[in-house]
Amino acid sequence: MGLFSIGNMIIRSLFNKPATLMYPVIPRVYEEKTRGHINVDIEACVLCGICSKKCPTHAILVDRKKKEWSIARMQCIQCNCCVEYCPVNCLSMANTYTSPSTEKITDAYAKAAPEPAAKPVPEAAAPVMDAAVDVEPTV
Amino acid sequence: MMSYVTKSPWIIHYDGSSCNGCDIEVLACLTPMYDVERFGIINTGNPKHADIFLLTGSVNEQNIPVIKQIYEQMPEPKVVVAIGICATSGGIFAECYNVQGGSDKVVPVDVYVPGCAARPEAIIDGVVKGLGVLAEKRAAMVKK
Amino acid sequence: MSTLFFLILFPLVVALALLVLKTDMARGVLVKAAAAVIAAGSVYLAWQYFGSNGDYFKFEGEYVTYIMMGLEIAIAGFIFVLGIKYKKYLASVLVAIQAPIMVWFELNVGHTIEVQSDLFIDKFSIIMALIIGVIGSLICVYALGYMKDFQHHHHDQKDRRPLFFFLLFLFLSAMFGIVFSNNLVWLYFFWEITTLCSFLLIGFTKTQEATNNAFRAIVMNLLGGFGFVLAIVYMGVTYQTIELNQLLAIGMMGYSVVIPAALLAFAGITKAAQMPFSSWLLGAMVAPTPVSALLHSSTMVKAGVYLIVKLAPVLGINPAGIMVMMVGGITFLLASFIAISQSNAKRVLAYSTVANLGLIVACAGIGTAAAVWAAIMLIIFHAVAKSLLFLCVGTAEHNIGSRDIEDMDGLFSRMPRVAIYMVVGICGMFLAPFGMLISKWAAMKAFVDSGNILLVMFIVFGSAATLFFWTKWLGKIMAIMARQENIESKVHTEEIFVLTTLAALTVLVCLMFPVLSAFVIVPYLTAVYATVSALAISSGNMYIMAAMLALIILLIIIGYGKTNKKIVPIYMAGVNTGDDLSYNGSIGQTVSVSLRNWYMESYFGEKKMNVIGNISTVAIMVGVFSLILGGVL
Amino acid sequence: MYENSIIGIEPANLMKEAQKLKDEGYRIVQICANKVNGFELSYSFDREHDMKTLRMIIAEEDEVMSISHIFFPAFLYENEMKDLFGIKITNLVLDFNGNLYKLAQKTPWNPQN
Amino acid sequence: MGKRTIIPFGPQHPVLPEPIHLDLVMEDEVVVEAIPSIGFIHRGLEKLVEIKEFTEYVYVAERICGICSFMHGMGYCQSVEHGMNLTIPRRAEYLRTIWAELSRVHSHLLWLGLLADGFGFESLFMHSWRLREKILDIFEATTGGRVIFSVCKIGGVRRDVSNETLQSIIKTLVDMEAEVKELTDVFINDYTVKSRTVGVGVMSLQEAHDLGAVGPMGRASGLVQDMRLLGYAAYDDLDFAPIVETAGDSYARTVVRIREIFQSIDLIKQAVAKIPDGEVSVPVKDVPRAECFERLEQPRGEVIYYTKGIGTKFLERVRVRTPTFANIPPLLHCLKGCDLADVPILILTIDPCISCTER
Amino acid sequence: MDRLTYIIVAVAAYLILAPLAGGLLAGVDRRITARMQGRVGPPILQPFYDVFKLFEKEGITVNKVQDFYIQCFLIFIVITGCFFFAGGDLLLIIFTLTLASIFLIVAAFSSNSPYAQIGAERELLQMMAYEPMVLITAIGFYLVYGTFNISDVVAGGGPAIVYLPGIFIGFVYILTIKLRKSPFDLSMSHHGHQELVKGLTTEFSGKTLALIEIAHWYENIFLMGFVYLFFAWSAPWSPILAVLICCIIYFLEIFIDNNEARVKWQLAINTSWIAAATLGFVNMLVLYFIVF
Repeated sequence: MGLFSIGNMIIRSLFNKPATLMYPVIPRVYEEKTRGHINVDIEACVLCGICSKKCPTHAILVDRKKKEWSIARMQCIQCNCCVEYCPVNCLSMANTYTSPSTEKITDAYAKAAPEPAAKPVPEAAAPVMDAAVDVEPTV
Repeated sequence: MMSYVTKSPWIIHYDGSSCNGCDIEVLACLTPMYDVERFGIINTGNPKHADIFLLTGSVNEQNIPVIKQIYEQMPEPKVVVAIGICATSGGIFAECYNVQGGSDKVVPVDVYVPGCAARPEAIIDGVVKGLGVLAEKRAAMVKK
Repeated sequence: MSTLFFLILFPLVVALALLVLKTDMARGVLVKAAAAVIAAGSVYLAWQYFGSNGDYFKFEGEYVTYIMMGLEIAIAGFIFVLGIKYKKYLASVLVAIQAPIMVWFELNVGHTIEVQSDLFIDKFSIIMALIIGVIGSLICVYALGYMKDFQHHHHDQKDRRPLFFFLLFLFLSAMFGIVFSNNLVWLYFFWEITTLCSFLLIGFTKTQEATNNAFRAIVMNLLGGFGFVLAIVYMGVTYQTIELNQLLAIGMMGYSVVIPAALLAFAGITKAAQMPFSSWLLGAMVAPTPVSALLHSSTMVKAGVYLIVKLAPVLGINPAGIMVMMVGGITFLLASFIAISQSNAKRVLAYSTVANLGLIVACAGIGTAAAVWAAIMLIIFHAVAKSLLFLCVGTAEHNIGSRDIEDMDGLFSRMPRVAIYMVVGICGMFLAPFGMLISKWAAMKAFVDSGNILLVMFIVFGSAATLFFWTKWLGKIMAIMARQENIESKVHTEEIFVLTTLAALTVLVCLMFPVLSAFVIVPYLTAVYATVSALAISSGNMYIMAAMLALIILLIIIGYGKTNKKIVPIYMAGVNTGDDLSYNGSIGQTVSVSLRNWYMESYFGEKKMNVIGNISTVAIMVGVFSLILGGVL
Repeated sequence: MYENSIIGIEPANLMKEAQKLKDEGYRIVQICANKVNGFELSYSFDREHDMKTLRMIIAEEDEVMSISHIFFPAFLYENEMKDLFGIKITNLVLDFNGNLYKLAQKTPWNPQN
Repeated sequence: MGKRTIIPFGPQHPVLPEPIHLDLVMEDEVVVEAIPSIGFIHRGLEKLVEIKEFTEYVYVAERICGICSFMHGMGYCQSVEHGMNLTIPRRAEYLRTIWAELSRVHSHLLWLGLLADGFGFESLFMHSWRLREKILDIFEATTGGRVIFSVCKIGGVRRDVSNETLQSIIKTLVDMEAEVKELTDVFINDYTVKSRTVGVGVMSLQEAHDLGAVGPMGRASGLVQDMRLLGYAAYDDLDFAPIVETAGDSYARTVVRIREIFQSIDLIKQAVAKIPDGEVSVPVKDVPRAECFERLEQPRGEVIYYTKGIGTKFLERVRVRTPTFANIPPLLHCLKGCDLADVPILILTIDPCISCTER
Repeated sequence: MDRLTYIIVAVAAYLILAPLAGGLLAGVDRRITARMQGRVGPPILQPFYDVFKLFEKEGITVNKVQDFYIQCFLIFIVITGCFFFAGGDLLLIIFTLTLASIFLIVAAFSSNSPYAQIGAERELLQMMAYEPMVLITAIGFYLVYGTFNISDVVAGGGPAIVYLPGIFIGFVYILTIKLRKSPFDLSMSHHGHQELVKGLTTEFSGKTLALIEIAHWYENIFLMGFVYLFFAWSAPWSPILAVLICCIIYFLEIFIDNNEARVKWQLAINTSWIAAATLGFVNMLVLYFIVF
C-alpha cells in the first residue's frame, strides 16, 4: 500500500533529460535492417514482373511496353516479398520510409534505353511462376 | 493573418478496420519517445474538440457511418489524415469481402501517411503536413 | 380587531357555502371571489397594522370558549367513531385520553383564569397571515382547474368536490385562527381543526393507502395535540395563565418555563413533521396535489414551525432548546439525504419541506435574534417557492401523466412555461441569489455563533445534499430534447395564472429581500428581543444578492437562447441515428438513449436514513423529557 | 507434441456427445465451419491441454441444434457460422440474428445463399 | 422506464483504441446489462486464403493483429508445417521463441500502459510505454519493423540474428529489468491503483473454466492453462511454469501479466544461452495436404490455428480462434454489476484485441 | 489608499491579470507534468494557443441555450473572483462560486447528451463532496477572526494557518477536486482518455470551450487566493511568503495528479466527507475551546 508509489520515478524524470527523441528537430537514424521503402535499380531490372505478381497488395506494376517499373507507394506494405523474389536482385529495401503526401503517389521508373538482352529473361521466369511452390529464394 | 490552428492541433483517432498496428503507433506518438504534445497536439477523443482526424484501417459496411459521423461532428476547419496503407488503399485486405477500400471512399482525405505499420516519425510528418492544409482551410474560412 | 375576525370567519362562511354549491360554474365564481377577498383582506391587514409592534385584543364573551369546547368534543367524537370504524384504535385511544383532560381543564381550571388578551397581531402574524391569505387562496384557485382534471381522471367516483373545497377554506380559517390567537386554548382549538382537516384531506381519495396515511397523520398529530394539552394544563395549574405572550414574558424574565416550552415545542415538532414524525407528511402525498401544496407551504406544517418560532425566545441553551435544535438539525441533514434517493417529484418536495422545516426548527431552537431572523426568512421563501413547485408538479403530472422526475425529460420543450416556473421554484429553493439560500446563509452564521459544532456540521453536509438533489432535478428539466411536442395549451388558465403569480412572487420576494428585512423582520425582532445585535448578513451583502438576481434576469433577457451558431447533432460515440434520441445499438437494434439521474440508494436509502433519524431523534426527545421530568420530580 | 484427435460423429449425436464431454470436464475452445459439399463442422473441446475435436458433416439445408445451452461460449462461434456461412443454427442462447458482423455481402462463405 | 440509464459505449471512444460497442444499461453508475456489438473491424481475411498462396498468406496472418503480429505468423507457419510434417531448423525455432517472448514483454508493457490510461494514471501510462519502446528498438534492429516483423515463413525464419545481437538484447533486458520492476511495483502496491483493480470483475475458477477464459484471464482465476507447456518451438527445452493467481479479479490479472513479463525475460535469457548455430530455414518443396489444429500461447492467451491443405498451393481453409474471441463471454460476465468507471478497466483486463477477434 | 480605490484596483487587476496568470499556470502545469512523465511537453504558452485556436473554430452548438449558460458560468466565476479580491464576504463568495458551477452543470445537462449528462452528474457529486469542506473553511476563518470579510481576514494579527492546520489540510484535499486533478478528475479531465469521453465538456466546442477554459483560469487563480488567505496577515512580507506557498501547493497538486489513478466516485465522496467531518470538525472543536 502506498500513495506515492511512482513518486521516485516522476521526480527523477522531472530533473533528468526527457526521453523524447526530438524528431523532427533531430532526424531519426534508422536501423540497418529497418524496412522503409523499396528501391529499384532500374537499369538492372529485367522487367520480369515476378515482383508485380508476388506483391500481396499489387503495389508494383511492370509495364513491359513502356519499359517501366512503377510502385504505388501508398499500397506498399514493406513485406520485403518482392525483394526476396527478384531474380536479378535489382530491388532493395531502404531503411527510410516514404514521406506522407497529400496525393497517393506512384513512383515510376523507366528504363533509360531499351536493352535487347533483357528480353528473354521474363519468358524464362514465367514457367517458374506457374509452378506450384518451388519459388522459394533463400535470404 | 497569423492563425493559431497550426499551433494547437487537437486530434481524434478512429480505428477503421485496421490490424491496430497503426493505432498503437498513433498512441506511441503521444508517449515520451515521440511526445507530440511538443506541437500542442492533444488526443481529445471527442470529435467536437478535434481539428485533425487520424484514421487508420480500411472501411467496411459497419464503420462507414461511424466514420462519416465523426467527420461531420468535427467543427471546421478540419483535416483528415489517413494513416497506414489500409487507410489509404485497403492494403493487404483490399481483396477481403468485407473491405470496401481506403478511407477516401468515405471522407475527403487530406494527407496520406504510408507504412505498414506507419512509423511514428511518419505519423508526425503526416500531421505536420496536415497542419499546412489546416491553415489553408482556415484562411479559406476567413475569406468566406 | 375586526379584520382579524373577518379573516377567521369569512373563509369559514365561504367554506360552508361551498359545501352546498354543486355546480362547477358557481363554485368557480365563489372560490375566485373569495380568494380575492381573502388575499385583499390579508393585505389590508398588513397595511392596517404595519406600524404596530404587537397589538393585543381582549375578546369579551365567555360563550366562545364553550362553543369551542363543544366543537372540540364533537370533533373528538367524530375521530373516535372513525377510528373504531376503520379499526385504527390508536387514534380513538388518543382522543379518548386527550378530550376528557381538556374538558376537565376547561371546566375546573380554565374558566378561573383571567385571560388578558385572546387575540393579537404583530409583524410575524402579519407575515403568516399574508402567506396564508395570498398563497393559500392562490392554491384554492389553482385547485379549481386541478380538481376538474382530477374528477375527469377519476370519473368513476362520486363528485366530492364540495367537501374538498369546504375543507380547503376551513383550513384557511383555522390557520388564521392559529396565527392570531394568543389564548392557548383558542390556539389549541384551531390546531385541532387543522389536524382534522388534514386528516380528511389526506383520506380524500378513500383508497386503502389514503385511509392508512390519513390515520397515521392523525395519530401523530394527536400525539402532538396531547403534548399541547399537557402544556396548557401545566401552565394553567402552575403559572395561572394560558396566554402565549405571558408564557414568553415569564420565560424571558428568567423563570424556568422549560416544561411547557418543551411540550409545546413537541406539539410543534409533530405538526412540522420533524423526525421521528416525518412519515405522516410523506403519507400525505396521496392526497390531490393542491392539498400537498397547502399542507407544505402555507398551512399545517407552517403552524408547527410558527409555534416553535414563537417560542424561540424561551428556547436556546436549555433542555427544551437543545431538543428543538438537535431534532431540527438531524431532520435537516437526514431529510436532505433522503431527498437524494427519491425520484417521485412530490416525495422530493416533501423531504425538502421536512428538511427546511428542520432548519427553521433548529434556528428557533437556538433562539437568538439572528437565528429567528433566519427562521422567519426561511418560512417566507419556503412558502412561496414550495407552493409554486407543488403546483407545477401537479400541472406537469396531469399533462405528462407522471409525477416522477425521470419522466420530466424534455419538459422544457413540452411545457416551456411550466418548466420555467419550476426552474424558478427550484432555484428559489437552494440557489444564490435567491432568498432561501440567503436565509440558509444567515442560519449557518447563527449556528456558528451558537457554538454548537454538531449543528454546524449538520448544516454544511445538509447543504451539500440539498445542492445535489435540486440540481439534478433542475438539470432534468433544463435538458433540451429534440423533437418534443408542445402540450402546454391543455393547461387550465387558472393553473397558469396561479403559477405565473407565484413565480412572480418568488422573484419579487427575493428582490425585496433587503426591504423585507429592514421593515418587517428587524422591527419584529426588536420588539421581541428588545436589542437586536448585528444581523447575520450585512445589508450591503443583501443588496449585492439582489443585484445579482437582477443581473441574472438581465442576462436572460439579453442573451438567453440567442445564437447564430449551427445546430448539430449530439455526440453518441459515432452511432447517433441522427435524431439525437437514439443510436444504432447492438444486435442491429435502434436503441433509445435514456438518461437518468443518480439516486445512490446504497448511500442515502430512505429506510436506512429514517431508521437513523428516528432512533436518534426519539433518543434525544426521551432524553430531554426524562431530564426535565427528573428535574421536576 | 500432441496429436490432433478428430472424431467423426453423426449430426444427430452432437448433443449427446457434447453433453458427455461436458460431464467429463471438457470445455469448448472453438467451432470451425468449412464449406465442402454441405458443411463440415468441427467442434473442439479442451481439458487440461488435451484437445478433442468432434467432426460432422451436414447438408446445406440441415438445421443444427446449438450447443450453447451446454457450453455457453459456443453462442459466439455459432452466431459467427450463422453470419458467415448461413448455417441454420437453432435454439441459440443469445441470437444476434445475423447482426454479429454487419456485412456488405450476406453469408460471404456461401455466396449462393 | 424507471431509473435506468441507457447509453452507447463505443465504437468511437477514447478509452478504446479499437472499436467495439456496448449498449450499457445502468442504474446510477452501476451496469446492470451490457450488450456487446462487434464487427466494426471484420475484414474476412480467412477467406483470402482462397486467393493467396499458402506461402504468401503469412503476410496476411501477420496482419491479423498489430500487437500479436509475430505470433500470428508463427502460429500459421507452425500449423502448416505440422500439416506438412516439415521439420524446421532448431535455430529458427529458438529465434521464434525469443521473438515470441519479446512480443509478450512488449505486449504486456503496452497493456499495462493502456490499463493505467484506463484509470486515468497518465504518468504511469507514459512510463510504461517509454520502457516498451526499448523492446520495439530490439524488434527494429532484429527484424526491421516495429510492429509487423515479417520474419516468419513456412520452413523457418527469414532473417537470422547474430549471436552478438542476441547478447546485446540480453543486456538491454537486464538493464531495463530494474526499471520495469519499479514500474510494476506501482501497479502492485499503489493505493489508488488497487482501489481500481482489487475486487473488480471477479471471476471464479469454475466460471473461468466454463466461460472459456484463456491466457492471463484464466490464469488469474486459477486456471492452469498455458499452451507453451505443449512444447512447441523451443519451449520443450526451456524451464518454466505457468503463472497462476487465484483471486480472479482485475488485480490478479494485472499481477499475472506483470509476473509474465519477468518470466519472459527469464525465458529469453535461457533461450539465448541455449540457442544452437545453424541454418534458419529449410526450402519448402511440397504443398500442404493435411489438416492441423495448432495451439499457441499468445500474450492474450491461447490461439488456435486450423489449416487444411488439399494438395494445391491454396489452402482450403484457415481458421483462427483468437484469445480475445474466447475471452468475450468472460468479459460479459465481469461487466454485470460493475460501475461505469470499471467498464474500461474490465474491457482492458481481458486485454482485448478486437482486430484479432473479428479478423 | 481608501477602500473604494482598493476595490477598484483589485478588481481591475484580477480581471486583467488572472487569465494571464491562470493560463501561464496551466502552461507551467502541462510542462511540469510532461517532464514528470519523461517527455518534453508543450510550450509554456500552449494554453493560450489552444484558446486562441478555439476562437478561430467554426461555431457549432447542440441547442440554442447552452452557450448562454456557459457565458453565465464565466461571468459568475469572474464575479466570484472579483468579490474575493475586493475583500468581500467569504460565504457570499462561496455561494456565488456555487451558482457559477451550477451554470456549468446545467449547460451540460441542457445538451441531453449521454456523456455530458453523466459528466454533469459526477460534477454534481463532486460538488457535494467538496462543498462541506469549503464551507467549513470559511467558518474556520470566521472562528479565528470573527468575520467572514476577507479584507479583515488578511489584516488579521497572525497567519490563519496557525489556527487552522486541520482545515488547511482538508482544504488542500478538496482542492484536488476543484483543480480537476487526479485522483478526483471524475467529471472531466484535462487528459484525453477517460470513460466519459470529455465528460462535462463533451458537447462544447470552439468559442464555448474556450470560455470554459478561461473560466477555469480565473477559477484557479481564485482558488490559489484561498490558499493565500491561510498564510496572509498584516506583516508586510507575508504576501511574498503566501504567494510562495501557493506555488508550492500548486506544485504539490501537480505531483499528486501524476501520482494517482483516477478513483471512483465512492472513494471521492467518502474521503472528502471524512476529511471534512474529521479534520474540519476537530479543528473547529479546538477553535471553540480557544474562542469561547
